[in-house]
Amino acid sequence: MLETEGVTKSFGGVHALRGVDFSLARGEIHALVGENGAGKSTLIKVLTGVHRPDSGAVRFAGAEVEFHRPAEAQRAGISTIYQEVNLVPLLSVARNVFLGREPRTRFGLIDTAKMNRGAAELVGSLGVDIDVTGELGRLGLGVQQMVALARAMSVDSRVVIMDEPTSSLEAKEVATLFQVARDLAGRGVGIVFVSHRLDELWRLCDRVTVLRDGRRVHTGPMTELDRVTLVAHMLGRDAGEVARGGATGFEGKHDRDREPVLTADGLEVRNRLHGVGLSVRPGEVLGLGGLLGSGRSETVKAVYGALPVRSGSVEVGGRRVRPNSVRHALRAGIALLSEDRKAEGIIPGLSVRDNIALAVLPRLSRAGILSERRIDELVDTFVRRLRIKVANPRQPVRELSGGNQQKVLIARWLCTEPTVFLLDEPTRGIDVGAKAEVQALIDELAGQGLAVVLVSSEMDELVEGADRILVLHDGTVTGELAGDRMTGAALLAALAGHAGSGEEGSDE
Amino acid sequence: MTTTVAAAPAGSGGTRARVARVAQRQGALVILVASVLAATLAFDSFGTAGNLENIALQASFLAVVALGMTFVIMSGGIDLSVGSVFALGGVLAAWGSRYGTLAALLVPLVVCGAIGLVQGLVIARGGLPPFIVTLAGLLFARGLLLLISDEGATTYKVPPGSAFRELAQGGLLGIGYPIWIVLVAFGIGGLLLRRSSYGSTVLAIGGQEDAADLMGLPVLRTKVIAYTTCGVLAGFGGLLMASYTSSGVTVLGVGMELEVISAVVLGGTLLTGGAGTVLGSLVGVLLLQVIRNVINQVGSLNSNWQAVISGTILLVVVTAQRWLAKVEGR
Amino acid sequence: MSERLASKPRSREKPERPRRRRIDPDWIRRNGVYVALVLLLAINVAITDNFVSDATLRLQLIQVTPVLIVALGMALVIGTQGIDLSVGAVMALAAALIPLYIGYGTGVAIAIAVLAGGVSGALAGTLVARIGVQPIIATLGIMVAGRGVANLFGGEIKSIRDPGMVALGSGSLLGVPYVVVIAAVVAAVTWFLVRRSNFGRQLVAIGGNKRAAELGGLPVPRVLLTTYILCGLLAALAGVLLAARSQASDPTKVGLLVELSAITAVVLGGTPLSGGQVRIAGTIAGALLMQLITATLIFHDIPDSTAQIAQAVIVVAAVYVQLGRRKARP
Amino acid sequence: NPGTNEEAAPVGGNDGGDQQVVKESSGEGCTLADYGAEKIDLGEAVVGFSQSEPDTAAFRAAETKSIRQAAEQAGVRDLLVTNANNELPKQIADIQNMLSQGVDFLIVAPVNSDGLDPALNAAKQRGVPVLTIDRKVTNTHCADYVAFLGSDFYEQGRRAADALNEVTGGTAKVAVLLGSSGNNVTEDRNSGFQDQVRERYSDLEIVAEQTANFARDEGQAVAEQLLQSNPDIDAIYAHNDEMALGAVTAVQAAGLDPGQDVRIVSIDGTRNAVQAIVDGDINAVIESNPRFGPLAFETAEKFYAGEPIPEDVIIEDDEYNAENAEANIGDAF
Ligand SMILES: Nc1ncnc2c1ncn2[C@@H]1O[C@H](COP(=O)(O)OP(=O)(O)OP(=O)(O)O)[C@@H](O)[C@H]1O
Ligand SMILES: Nc1ncnc2c1ncn2[C@@H]1O[C@H](COP(=O)(O)OP(=O)(O)OP(=O)(O)O)[C@@H](O)[C@H]1O
Ligand SMILES: [Mg+2]
Ligand SMILES: [Mg+2]
Repeated sequence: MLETEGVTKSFGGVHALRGVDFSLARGEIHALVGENGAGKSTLIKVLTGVHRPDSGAVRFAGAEVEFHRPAEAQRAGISTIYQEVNLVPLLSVARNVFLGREPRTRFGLIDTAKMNRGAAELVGSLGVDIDVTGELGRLGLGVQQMVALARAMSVDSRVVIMDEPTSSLEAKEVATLFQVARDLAGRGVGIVFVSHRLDELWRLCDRVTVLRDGRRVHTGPMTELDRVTLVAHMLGRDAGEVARGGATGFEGKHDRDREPVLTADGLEVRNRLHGVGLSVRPGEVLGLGGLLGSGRSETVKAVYGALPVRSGSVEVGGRRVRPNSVRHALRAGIALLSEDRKAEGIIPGLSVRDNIALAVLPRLSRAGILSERRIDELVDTFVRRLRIKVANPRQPVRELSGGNQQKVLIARWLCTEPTVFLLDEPTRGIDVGAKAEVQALIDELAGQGLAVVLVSSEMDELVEGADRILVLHDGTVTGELAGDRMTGAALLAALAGHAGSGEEGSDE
Repeated sequence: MTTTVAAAPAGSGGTRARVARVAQRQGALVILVASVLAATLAFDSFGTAGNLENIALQASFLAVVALGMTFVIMSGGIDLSVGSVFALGGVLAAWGSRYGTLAALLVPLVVCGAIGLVQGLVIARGGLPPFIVTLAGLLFARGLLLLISDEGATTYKVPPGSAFRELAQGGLLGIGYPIWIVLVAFGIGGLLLRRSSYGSTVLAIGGQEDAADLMGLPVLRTKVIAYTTCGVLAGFGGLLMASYTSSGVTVLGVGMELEVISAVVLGGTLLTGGAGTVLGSLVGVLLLQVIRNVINQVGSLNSNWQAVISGTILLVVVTAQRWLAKVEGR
Repeated sequence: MSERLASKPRSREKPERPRRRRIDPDWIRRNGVYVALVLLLAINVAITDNFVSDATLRLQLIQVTPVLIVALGMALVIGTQGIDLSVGAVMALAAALIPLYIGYGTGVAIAIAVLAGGVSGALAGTLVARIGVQPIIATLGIMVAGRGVANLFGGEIKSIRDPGMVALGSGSLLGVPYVVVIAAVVAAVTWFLVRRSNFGRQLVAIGGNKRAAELGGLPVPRVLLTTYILCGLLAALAGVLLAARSQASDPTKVGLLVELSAITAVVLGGTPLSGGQVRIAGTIAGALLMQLITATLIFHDIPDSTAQIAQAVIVVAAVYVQLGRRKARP
Repeated sequence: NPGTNEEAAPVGGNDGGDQQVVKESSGEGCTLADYGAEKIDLGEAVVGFSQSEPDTAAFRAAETKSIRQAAEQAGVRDLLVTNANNELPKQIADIQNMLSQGVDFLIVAPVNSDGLDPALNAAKQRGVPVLTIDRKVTNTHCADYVAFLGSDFYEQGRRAADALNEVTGGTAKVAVLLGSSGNNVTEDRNSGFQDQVRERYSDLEIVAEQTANFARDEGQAVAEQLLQSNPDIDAIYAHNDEMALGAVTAVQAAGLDPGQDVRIVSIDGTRNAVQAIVDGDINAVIESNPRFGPLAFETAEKFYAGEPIPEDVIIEDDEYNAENAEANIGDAF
């Protein structure tokens, strides 16, 4: 139904796509996978008129098409959820859902009541309970992704393209999303699905196309591939070589008998956190579990001083850290990798190099003058260590693929040589290879005595990576799992137990 | 099926957030009401019907221009040409009035609209920064004005008895037409912003232009319309002024763009776009006008002190506004 | 020049195939302002009498200094995604202070005048960085109040006869006028700040993504404050140089509309108003381009109306050359 | 047609030996009865003065000061002063504000000749007589305003041409520094000059006309450019003193001797410019007399006494040149 033939696209010197053939059938769910920077998002943007291919053709419903703008693709019946959530933060949720096709009254005016009702229904049917008249920007990324999904569902499309829709979603929401996708496919809608959470692919997709370095290297039914072969295709290595890796890159548990290096107590954030406390020992990985909006991101932000707290204390190494000051937190050795890469992480116009060195500039300068040589050395080290894929460290970071941007940010924080590293969704949008690398890195860092707080929506990551898991609900700590009790099932139960609001657990 | 998303501490948070938002957006209104009350108590001649109508009438010219500017700013742009276009509109109206009222109305609207259209096309299609394009527009409109008035030497007069004079000098129910016009225009503007897809698109573009584009909204068209409307409204403001003063004064509108922008921003519109209200801009214009009036009430104040005081008041108002927003927001 | 085209850094991993030898649009984009400058120079050499002389060149350099110095400060502010409308008023204030304190010696008077600019910049910086007022409105208030203060201090126009000031304005060092030397030093220092200093890197980062910079532990308020103070200091310096050159200070007229010229120079030079980048060499070329446009129009005795229209068209054309091919999409 | 009605106004005020001479007055007389205003006693009255431009310009400062002093002299109850900062809408608002504050008599220095209609109408409705000074409005005499007191800018332009002819010996290449575009002072001073040159002085060749917005630094910058592109310029006519003073610096910067190599003539009569004549940098200045205060209150008193007031009361403008500058510098403002 939607096809490309020999599509090539390059940006300056970067060949993002090289002669890619791709085809999507009616009613199929087609996975598109590949490493970071393999060209998935670029292919999607070519399909939907954001970019024009340098050469090659796009065919839709049998006819060759040339979309000049995303609007044209949409009008033709292709609806897309782009990778970086692309909604308007200052507008209400309802407006975001219906932008451009709002319900009208008899007088041609927008029927606000109907729009709000419609949005509430749609969002509600996805299991999200929010005030649809509130500003979208105030919601967490996960909720925003659900809103984007609601928007994509609200139109009758023949093709729905989802670029990493699950990256910020919790198991529950992922299940909802899958349900929606299957319903759509059942009605004959073709779906393109991109994800770095490979397990999801077998649960959902019919076929898969693997991209590597802008080339299509494999297309075939999902069931014919096992995980190892898929990864081997993605990385371009031998299956045998890949096979030894586990589900995650985590190896084992850490030494945890030392005194806590970070202790937070009674953190209060109006309407968000109610007396949250936690402590982490050097070398320990503390997991934070919880449902969407349960306050995990707030907790780490509050510890970092980036979210004003009304009361509560944070101590590092027995010393109280001045509250509500990022600079003091940093100086005390705390670092935070934020979940929202685009809004709170990268500085798009700056080079990769300057983005990495950002937090340690004063250290790399004497009398206010930067030592370019020392910056280069530092940057080179981390580019190699984290295997960041850049043409040149002076390339603007905005040109990197999502996963590589994430690595740049991790490098930024490692430069500060933290004693406590708060990681909010550190593997969000990172490919398998990189994900395993990041996970291994977390292990390694913990092994070197770093205290890590890990927020993740991926159950596996928490269970395998953490030494201990705190469960949050509605801004309070409602449980702790450690040792033998730390299994996927136990975690699920802990989450569900508090979320079911009186009902019999969940039907998962 | 159960709703398993941990809802944000909804209810209270939602309404609280909304209260905060209203306070922030309507901070200017709070300050306007306060200053009107204070001025009424302090000066006998302030609260008189005559004086208040004066304020409203004086504000109406600026308000018309501010309406167009509001949409442009909300779309994330800016229009520096409004002052010159305002003056040009006035001169064209006075010139046209000699050929009848219809000409007095149409000529300025068409020409000023065309200037806005060209600016909009260059900005939207060419992707040039609005600041520079409309700065050039400022020069262009002023140059055009000088060209049609012999380097400013000729001032066209609206012929005595022309119906065109009635437009700004007449009134209904004892209230000048310009005030009515402003009320209607802002009513329409408000509806357009809140209840039309054009308005949503403007806000979406201002909020996140690339997202608006990816959502398939007509970004180019909407921008072009915003600048064209702004040109038309600036020209219309000038036309009203020409009717009010019965002449096409060539020296008008210098620095007006900054006054209009500050009114719009005072009214709570974000200069970066994406948020704001039409009513806020009206409040902003009134606030500026009241400040000016109050300064005059003080009487024989040296003109330099007037500047110092009005600048200071502006700073105090925006500081107070920020403060309100912070207090309510936390 | 095409040599430079070819020698762009290649990626180490995969040497690119040599591209077709067409002018790279990206190259034009980066160097549009220089192209325009060279073009206009060439046109003048061809058609303007008495143009090719070192006296003419020197005159342009002298005349561009005030705008250039202001533009350099403005470039820094724009780099933080801000804007400073108060520069003209600050120039006037500095110029007004000179005659008042010249009795204490040239150096003292200059120091006080320049410091006053720093104070004004500190006020702007505080409003923007600590209170969170939108830069355009904060500096607009200061612009209005600042000119009032300048008038209060300065009173009527005063002539400056102090030999030190006169020498500063008309003397030269090895044939290069002092004012040009000073502008060159300021430009070099600013360039160094932007390219090589911790402060410059932080400034650009804040302009690129303020929230990310905050979370990165950058001293955002301090950097912003410093930036506005620098801009104020430079504007004041420009005011002092202008006063020295005209041997007078006229608080009503000095620096009128200089903010617009400075912003135009900065944008022509390729610094986007959306912040996150500062181009010093481009700013210099932008200021020179503006100066040359004005000079060309005077050389050919173009009447004001036509001159303004021509200026509008040239500015848009120059920015178009600069940005033309770039699609407005990220 | 000017039915001259020579009238020597008495010397007024204690404004430093300030002379006040009416050069001529013309037009039908307008009496209190014609105007239809109520008779009041100036001593009991609140008088409003709407100034057009900031008081930092020497001319405006002298004008405002003169009005203030004369008001004190006349012993009015109160004098309200507003300043329109050169904005017509602000002046309209200013006047309306003063009316609502209950002024009985208005002196207006109009921002512009046209466009004050709403303000004048409001004054008429309240029966408040209006006297305009230094710039005439195009409205109806004796209906919209009582009289105009001021200089004849066109005549100033003609006299500037005469002076330039005198100081250059009749042959010169002249550059003109124009005031701001769209300003009728610019217009009149330009056309008066042009007409006189065309009619009388065929050897004065105008080689360039550029605006310098009445500002000193712009006068300097423009003159520098003109001297560069037109090295044979040997005379400059500036529409005000400030631009002339800027031109002096420009001429010096070009390595020439102002007043000698390049003759300079301007209009205004500020102290700085007259001093420049004394110093030999400027050759002649046509005065534009700002001392309207005594004449204005004189006129008001006469008006309320029932005497007819002529439409135009043209104030005498002096001329400063090499012969008299040193002696008369005390009169400059
Ligand atoms: N606008 C652009 N300018 C320059 N290079 C770009 C641009 N967009 C993408 N690229 C480059 O194209 C390549 C493919 O990027 P793309 O975003 O398609 O990767 P992806 O497969 O979606 O990766 P991820 O899984 O990390 O999202 C990358 O090397 C990226 O740096
Ligand atoms: N239902 C909601 N209503 C309003 N704001 C919400 C809601 N849910 C989340 N938020 C906002 O979203 C941001 C992140 O939410 P929070 O920290 O609670 O989520 P989380 O547990 O980290 O989960 P995730 O980040 O995956 O959404 C916070 O700024 C919070 O204010
Ligand atoms: Mg991608
Ligand atoms: Mg989160």
